[in-house]
Amino acid sequence: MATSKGSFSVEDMKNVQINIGAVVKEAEEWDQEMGPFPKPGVATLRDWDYKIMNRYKIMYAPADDTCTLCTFGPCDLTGDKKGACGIDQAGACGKIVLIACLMGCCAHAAHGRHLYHWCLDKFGDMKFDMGDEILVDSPLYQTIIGKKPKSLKDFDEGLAYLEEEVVQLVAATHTGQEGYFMDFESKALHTGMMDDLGMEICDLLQIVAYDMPRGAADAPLIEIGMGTLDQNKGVLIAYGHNLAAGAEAMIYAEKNNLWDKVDIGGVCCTAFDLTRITETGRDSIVPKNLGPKAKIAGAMGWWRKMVRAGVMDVVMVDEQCVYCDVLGDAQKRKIPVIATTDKIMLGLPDRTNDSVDQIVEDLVSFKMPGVAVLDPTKAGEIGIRVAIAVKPKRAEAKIQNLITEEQFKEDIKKCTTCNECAFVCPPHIRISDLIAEANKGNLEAFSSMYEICVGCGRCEQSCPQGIRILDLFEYANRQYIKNQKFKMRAGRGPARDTEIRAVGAPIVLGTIPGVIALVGCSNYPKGTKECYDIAKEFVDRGYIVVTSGCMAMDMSLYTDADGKTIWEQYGGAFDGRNICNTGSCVANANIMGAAIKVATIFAHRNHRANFDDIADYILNKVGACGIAWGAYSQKAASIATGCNRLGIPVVVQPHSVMYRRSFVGRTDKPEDWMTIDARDGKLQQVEPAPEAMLYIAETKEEAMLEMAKLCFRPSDNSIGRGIKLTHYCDISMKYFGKLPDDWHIFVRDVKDLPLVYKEDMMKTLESKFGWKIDWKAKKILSGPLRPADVSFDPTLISRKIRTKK
Amino acid sequence: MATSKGSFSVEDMKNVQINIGAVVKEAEEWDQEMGPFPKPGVATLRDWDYKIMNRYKIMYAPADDTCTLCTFGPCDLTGDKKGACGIDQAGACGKIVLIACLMGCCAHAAHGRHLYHWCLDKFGDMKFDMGDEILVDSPLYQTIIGKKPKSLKDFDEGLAYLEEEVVQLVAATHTGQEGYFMDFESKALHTGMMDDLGMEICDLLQIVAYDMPRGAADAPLIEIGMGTLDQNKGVLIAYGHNLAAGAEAMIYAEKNNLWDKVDIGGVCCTAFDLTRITETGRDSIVPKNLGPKAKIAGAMGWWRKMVRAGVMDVVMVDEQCVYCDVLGDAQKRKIPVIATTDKIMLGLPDRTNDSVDQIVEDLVSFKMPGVAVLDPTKAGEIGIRVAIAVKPKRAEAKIQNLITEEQFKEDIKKCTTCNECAFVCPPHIRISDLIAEANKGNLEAFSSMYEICVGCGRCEQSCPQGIRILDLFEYANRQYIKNQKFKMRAGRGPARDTEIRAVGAPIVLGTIPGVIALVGCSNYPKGTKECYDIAKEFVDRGYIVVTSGCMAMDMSLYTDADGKTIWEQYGGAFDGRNICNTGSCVANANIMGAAIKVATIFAHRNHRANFDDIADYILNKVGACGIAWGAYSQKAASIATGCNRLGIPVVVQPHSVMYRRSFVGRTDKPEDWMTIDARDGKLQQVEPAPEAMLYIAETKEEAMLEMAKLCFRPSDNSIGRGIKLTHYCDISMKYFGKLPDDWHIFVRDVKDLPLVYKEDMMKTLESKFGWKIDWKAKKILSGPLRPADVSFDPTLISRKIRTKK
Amino acid sequence: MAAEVKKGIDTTKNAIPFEMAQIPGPEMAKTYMPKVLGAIIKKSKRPLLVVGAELFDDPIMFDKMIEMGKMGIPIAATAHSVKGFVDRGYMNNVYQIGLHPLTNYLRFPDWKGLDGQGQYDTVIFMGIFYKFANAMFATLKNFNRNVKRISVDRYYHVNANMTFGNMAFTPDDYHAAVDEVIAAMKK
Amino acid sequence: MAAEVKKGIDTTKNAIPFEMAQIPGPEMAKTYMPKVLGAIIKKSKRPLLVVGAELFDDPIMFDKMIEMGKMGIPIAATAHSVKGFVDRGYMNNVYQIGLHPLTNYLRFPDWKGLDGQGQYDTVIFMGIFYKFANAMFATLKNFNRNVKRISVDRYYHVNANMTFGNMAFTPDDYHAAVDEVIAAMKK
Ligand code: SF4
Ligand code: SF4
Ligand code: SF4
Ligand code: SF4
Ligand code: SF4
Ligand code: SF4
Ligand code: SF4
Ligand code: SF4
Repeated sequence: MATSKGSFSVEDMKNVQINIGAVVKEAEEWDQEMGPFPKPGVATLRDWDYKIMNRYKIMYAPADDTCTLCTFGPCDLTGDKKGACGIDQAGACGKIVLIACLMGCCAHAAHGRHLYHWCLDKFGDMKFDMGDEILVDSPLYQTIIGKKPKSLKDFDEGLAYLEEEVVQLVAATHTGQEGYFMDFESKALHTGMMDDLGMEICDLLQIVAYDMPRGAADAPLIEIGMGTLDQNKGVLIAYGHNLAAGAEAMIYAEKNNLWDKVDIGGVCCTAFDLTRITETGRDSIVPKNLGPKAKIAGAMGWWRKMVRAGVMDVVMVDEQCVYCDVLGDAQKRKIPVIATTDKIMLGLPDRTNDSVDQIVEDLVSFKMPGVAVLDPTKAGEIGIRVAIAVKPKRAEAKIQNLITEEQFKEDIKKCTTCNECAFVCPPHIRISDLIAEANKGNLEAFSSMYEICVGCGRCEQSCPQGIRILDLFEYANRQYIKNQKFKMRAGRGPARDTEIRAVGAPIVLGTIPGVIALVGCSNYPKGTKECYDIAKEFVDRGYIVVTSGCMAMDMSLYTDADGKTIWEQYGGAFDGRNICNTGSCVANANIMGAAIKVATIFAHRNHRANFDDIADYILNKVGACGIAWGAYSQKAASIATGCNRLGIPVVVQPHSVMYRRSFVGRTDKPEDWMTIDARDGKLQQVEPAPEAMLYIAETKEEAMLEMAKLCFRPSDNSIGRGIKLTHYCDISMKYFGKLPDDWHIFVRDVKDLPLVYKEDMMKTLESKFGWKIDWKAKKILSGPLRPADVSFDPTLISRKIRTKK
Repeated sequence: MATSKGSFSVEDMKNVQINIGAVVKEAEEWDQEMGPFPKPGVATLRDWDYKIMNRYKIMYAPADDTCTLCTFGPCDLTGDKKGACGIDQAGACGKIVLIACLMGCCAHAAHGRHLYHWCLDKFGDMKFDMGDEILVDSPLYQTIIGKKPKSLKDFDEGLAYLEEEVVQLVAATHTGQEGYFMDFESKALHTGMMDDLGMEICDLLQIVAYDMPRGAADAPLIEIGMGTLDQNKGVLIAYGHNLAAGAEAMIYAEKNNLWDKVDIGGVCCTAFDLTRITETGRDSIVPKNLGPKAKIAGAMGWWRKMVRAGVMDVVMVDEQCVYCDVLGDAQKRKIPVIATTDKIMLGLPDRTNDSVDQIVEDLVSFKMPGVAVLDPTKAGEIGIRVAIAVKPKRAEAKIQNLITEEQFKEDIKKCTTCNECAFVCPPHIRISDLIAEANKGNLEAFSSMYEICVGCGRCEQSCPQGIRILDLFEYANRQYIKNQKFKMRAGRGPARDTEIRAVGAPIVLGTIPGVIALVGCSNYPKGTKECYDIAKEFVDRGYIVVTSGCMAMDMSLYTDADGKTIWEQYGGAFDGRNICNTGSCVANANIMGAAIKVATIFAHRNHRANFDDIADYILNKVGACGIAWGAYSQKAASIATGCNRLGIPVVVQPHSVMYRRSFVGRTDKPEDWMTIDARDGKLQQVEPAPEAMLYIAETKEEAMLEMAKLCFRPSDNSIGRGIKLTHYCDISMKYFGKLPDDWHIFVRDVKDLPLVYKEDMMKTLESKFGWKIDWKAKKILSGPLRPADVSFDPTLISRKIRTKK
Repeated sequence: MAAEVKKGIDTTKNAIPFEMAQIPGPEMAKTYMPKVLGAIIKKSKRPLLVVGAELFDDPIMFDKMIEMGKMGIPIAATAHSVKGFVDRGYMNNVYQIGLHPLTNYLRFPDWKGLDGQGQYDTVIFMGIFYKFANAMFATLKNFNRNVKRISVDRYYHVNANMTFGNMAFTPDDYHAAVDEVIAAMKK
Repeated sequence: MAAEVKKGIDTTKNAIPFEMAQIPGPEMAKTYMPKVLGAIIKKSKRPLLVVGAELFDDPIMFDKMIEMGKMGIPIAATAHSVKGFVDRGYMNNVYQIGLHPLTNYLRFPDWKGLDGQGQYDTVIFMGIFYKFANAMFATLKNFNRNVKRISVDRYYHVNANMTFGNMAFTPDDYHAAVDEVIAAMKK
């Protein structure tokens, strides 16, 4: 914004790039040539998208039959009628999908842009350095942009590119722009890729600026749970996704030696990022080993339960996944609210430029229920000071946080079993049954349903008797809440290059049966425990299990017979039979990054500006599968879509039908599974592996079976295929009581067969499927879709064919 | 993307700004200091927004009672219930409003970004020069950014800023972000301002690059109407908003002397911009006086009628306001389609890198119904060559474009008067009545309704008898279509500084009764003629009337008794009793720019980075009012919102309830109308002027009355107030048969009273309203809300108070 | 027809929004017989009859509205419909106001009404462009549920509390139904 | 209750989506009596019974489904519901498939069915998580209207063609209604 005074000509110095006040840039050292698609535009990768979509059919489940987006509306689109603008139901669904992905993508990108400004403000420009063990330090950035950032400031280019693309993409949703559903979806896939980029920028910025763990398998164990918040101190909750203000609060507490007076708990991803701060310390700005002093209060789904449990004295919200009624809920309980970013202002007065003393006074005296303070440092100081000062005031005010036994009994007597509440409960809890049990003196039903309840609060609003249902839950679980104290591993950040080197071959050949990523939010169909169950199933089976976000938190609330959480049961490496917490939601980028790194570090693929090539590699060779079992937000939709463009399939829970769109293959159509053999360009039908890109599972059992299946890849060698088939069949036997119906299509050779089932399977192949078997030689003579062939090099991209010279 | 090679330090040269390869920047010469708000962020102008919203109450008309945006949904929000995310109905509506505004804003911004790349590609960087008569050459840019662009390349900074803001704003719509309706609306207002900026950048870029008229009151008259397309030539239709490909087609036709073989017609805003090309000529790149060789086929509402009328041979779509079923409609009639931007791909194969010959061959032989060609030059050449070559092929193919008399009669016999069609017709045409008349041999009903029909096509889809209703319309209007040939003035661009100087005082004092802007789309409640009626009413009354977009086109289809269109009846200056066509939709920025220029040129306000000050000036002193009588798109919503943030009220048609949100004042609450007198800081209640910011009118009569009222401003002097009151009362008498009920609240003094009504009014003031009158002196002794006081200096911003030193 | 009138016109059929796609959510209007509506209007303490410009398309409705007006129900004449009253010389309790600002006032409990006597408890819509009336009903439905929303228009008004079924294509029945409403109000 | 069973359970009441806010648009399911549904299922040429994991919550339903299966209607067992059939030793015409891929197949006219004999003309949903079933019905409703959508679940399924009203809180009536469907199919 400074006006330029001098006059200076650089017309002839084409290769000089100068940023005022920035560090001088060195020539880039990179052994890779620039790939074909640096900074791809909206239609640049459309060919790749159509390859995905031609195989994985776009399937819509419209949530609305009408459209109300413009003044011609509402238009009835039922059964593919067209609206006034000429759009049909598929197009309208595609548009909503694109909008949802954009919302998700922008949530991360805007977070990244905020972090960018904030980190440069606070720390100045810094060398971008992920340490010696992570040399492929920004895999998505490099794959998409074609450049290597050298300092934090360089990320501006990626952000600006992303922002330009977003505006183009939002524009396409305007009435009278894009009209064809597959082009909406191609744009959604582009948005998903932009989201990948935005998330990576977020996480890399904060890892470097706050010196977070750089791929530490042994990241510290952190306290998690409502019971960890010391009620003898002032409790400050930092709620959201952007660590800036929460970190400042921690720094203030540390520098002023206030930890004996204040406890800081994080909710949602902010919790993760606060606990990741300064592994080794950058004392001058951020004190050493600060992170583990914060606690993880819990995931998004626990928010309203926390409020009802009365565990906090002040709440500082930043951005994303913050319930919109936070202010009302807090005000009722005299919990001051501090809004710290312009994304969530909640109608609060903007006090950024007022004095800290005055603001603290106004909040502590309850003169105002909350303030917006957009300066993180100021907000952090206010948060701590208010937490400490308001604690006694809240005690004086005798706020009735918790209902009494009498109130509980009164309330449960009022229930008329009208079941209005059941009609709105997402996990279909029969609340009147719980109440009936309670009326008999039995609180067990209320207890066992506590973790099933997603805390949406819709029941209370619909109850004609005004029964405080969430308070009933709290009452019945008071002891549990006090005891909710567990340990989980802090977010470790990306996979190290060495880890990738070790697991690359086993993954591609299939001897590590797969990489399972459990990510996302807290809208579970059947409660938090399923997170633990799913994770445990796969880690026990030797899969590489990675996780992030709310699902990582929720799986931490359970222990084995020895009282150990999953984090205490297993190591934290990126390896089989390990479980890595990569970090907050933006750290999901590290999971995609790991897939890219398999291609580039293990297989020596050039990833620079070469997105489709890498995605093609992953789709055909990297047996990875994501699951978002509590997927709630548009971020989840865009993350899944970003995974899909990169060739990674994702399984979601049944509520995810609200995303409208899924991608499922037709295994009955051989032509959909024709794959190029890069050795000679010949087409080869392959088994449907993976058979879907976005799969909606009805139950966790179905999800687990499908995940095992989605880890198959055409590149599996026989040992690998056998291992994968074993797990696929084992899971089916365990939960379905039978072998899956389609196991045979994954068999190319006797060697592919799982040992335990081998004999039976061979008989079945002959008797049921008509395969020819040489029983003496124990060989399959005919039957399989294709022969086992280790050097088969599957690809969907014709430029990958190795032409003979 | 060039990698930097050298090493060069400029750490110490803080004020140097260098762009590689760009022109060297001179020190800026600007007599204005940087204002308080350069590049305002999402919350920077929130105080101003709250001032607007505290006076003009946000009113929602929810189009849906439920929300389906995330996996917790659908949530029932009826009657302010909260969704699972805690949002209430007001918040949910605010979110939809913000999303709609973002769609609109991004449509323009993305268009601007495309033009930016395209113009720099085609023309290289150019001096940004609006000519000697427009020195305030980028009023919105300067007001918002605080800088003056010197060359086209400088606009990159504005675009990048806009793009960054957009991502922040989209992020706020994510579930779990902003929760409070007023903050959604503050963000929507910010989006509206971003839209203003984007539109201005679009128009300025193209004006300079294509040498369009720079505020020419005498811009040439252009042919408009379906009848102007010469059916003896190949007819190429350029449809959309982005002139790039259409302009290339024109250049190709000109350079190859093909005008005797081809006719180019534009639909929607592309039509305007094509006809604005090269006033004076930049022969080497764009031939001289090219614009008027193109014709304006018609506005958006005529599209489907054009298709049915069979007036085109090929259609080239670019972006925005393109019906999604264009490909299907065209294919049925063997009209090849060329998609030219990545915003609208329609599932067509991307042939950008194929040879022109091959593509032309494929289209002319109908081998493919359409192609995407994202290179405007290539697309332009293909468009022309296909138009010429396909004409005879289409004739050979004997496409039945028009139904026969027999078919007409057959169809009308099939009607069962089930009225399914009437249930879906936006302007509620009783189609079965028209058919009944036609069955009696009378086509008049079909003719008179032709201009009422908005061409949405919903009737045909719902007709159980499969009656081709739009074809019936075409049949009954065949002669009219042939004769639809009119003249309209080409878009003149911004108001000149000299014009502003001349009208500044009359506007602010009220002696020019107001500036009326008729803008936007073609979803009229009662047909195109109302555009003409409204424009004529105000231009006749001496208002400054400006117009743009579809409304400007539609008002051109009517003539007076002498056969003159409105453009032939009146001059094209920015002055009373004149009508300016400012240009396409993006040229709307020039209308807002004119308002800013009144503040800065006439009143010498510093506008640099001083948005709220300027908006405050306009709100209190510039009697301007917009009307979007056919408002259809999200762009219309964001343009209106942008006007509102700048203090300009807008009237919209009843279908606009789909926008959900409006701003209306409560004239019954004196506290809402307290205004600061900048002379001394005292608060003064003022008359509600303007009384609303976004007003929905039921009929054109109500709209006109309201527009006259919305031109009142506290700053009017007595002569001006008298003139405004005269028109307000006259319109009421003319269409309502009585004086309005609230005329008296605008009377401060006898001198304010309209001459014709003076005596009666004085009596009424005394008898009905109890004012004290000195009948001898003809003076009002008491009664008015406030005294007439020419030096009253109304403001809502306390920093404007002139403190005594 | 005569027989029908005796039994009363059945206004409870055809609960189909006149703009068919207007399906807002779980709460949708019930249809009622004319005499029920008449009785409810009669019983209300502060009713307001809100009429729009579609009356010009069926001018006999002006007379019926004037008949209601004469029974003491104030009339808000929206758009330019007041002209119809001026032309008929009935301006007794007729107020000229746009539907949009009127609805804005109606949603605030503290509004004093067109006559300064206080907020209304019941609004009766009639002769207003369907989509506009529907939307203004939606505003009241969601933001001021203390005002009862009645439609005596020829349409099924999904966002009202009480409405006729759709009668847009049976004008005679519709006129008879309105007469029944008026008759019931007189009882 | 006995008397009720004689007359037949009234399954046409309570046309309220089990997730109340699921109001998709102008086209919403009609409710039918059990015997009508039974007759329609019986008459259909290629019916497919699609059952989900909620059967585990009310295991008697497995037996009823097996009864239907024994009448020759093939059963698609979604999620892990096949376990219920395995445990009961009935696997005759039971196919294990996810509801999601199944619906994907159902929307393509060229699909050959689970038995390779061709696309189905009728699907009957039962025991599936409400929101999921509702959404898959929406897919078929909008993208393959040739498949008739029937629900014999305890919910009002708004996106079906034919459904019961909501019976989620009256399990005895519901069981009786399903028995009536089976009885009608046997006629
Ligand atoms: S965007 Fe299209 S489908 Fe939606 S309301 Fe507008 S015209 Fe109808
Ligand atoms: S708060 Fe819990 S019990 Fe209540 S509706 Fe939501 S999920 Fe069900
Ligand atoms: S809504 Fe209230 S009264 Fe009705 S069943 Fe639920 S808790 Fe009981
Ligand atoms: S996992 Fe989902 S709900 Fe949890 S914090 Fe991340 S985005 Fe929010
Ligand atoms: S965004 Fe909120 S209101 Fe909408 S569906 Fe999700 S939880 Fe419900
Ligand atoms: S095309 Fe014309 S007649 Fe048909 S529904 Fe639309 S506006 Fe009415
Ligand atoms: S829908 Fe068709 S048959 Fe019915 S009234 Fe309209 S034109 Fe006649
Ligand atoms: S005025 Fe409206 S419809 Fe017409 S071209 Fe512009 S944005 Fe499109």
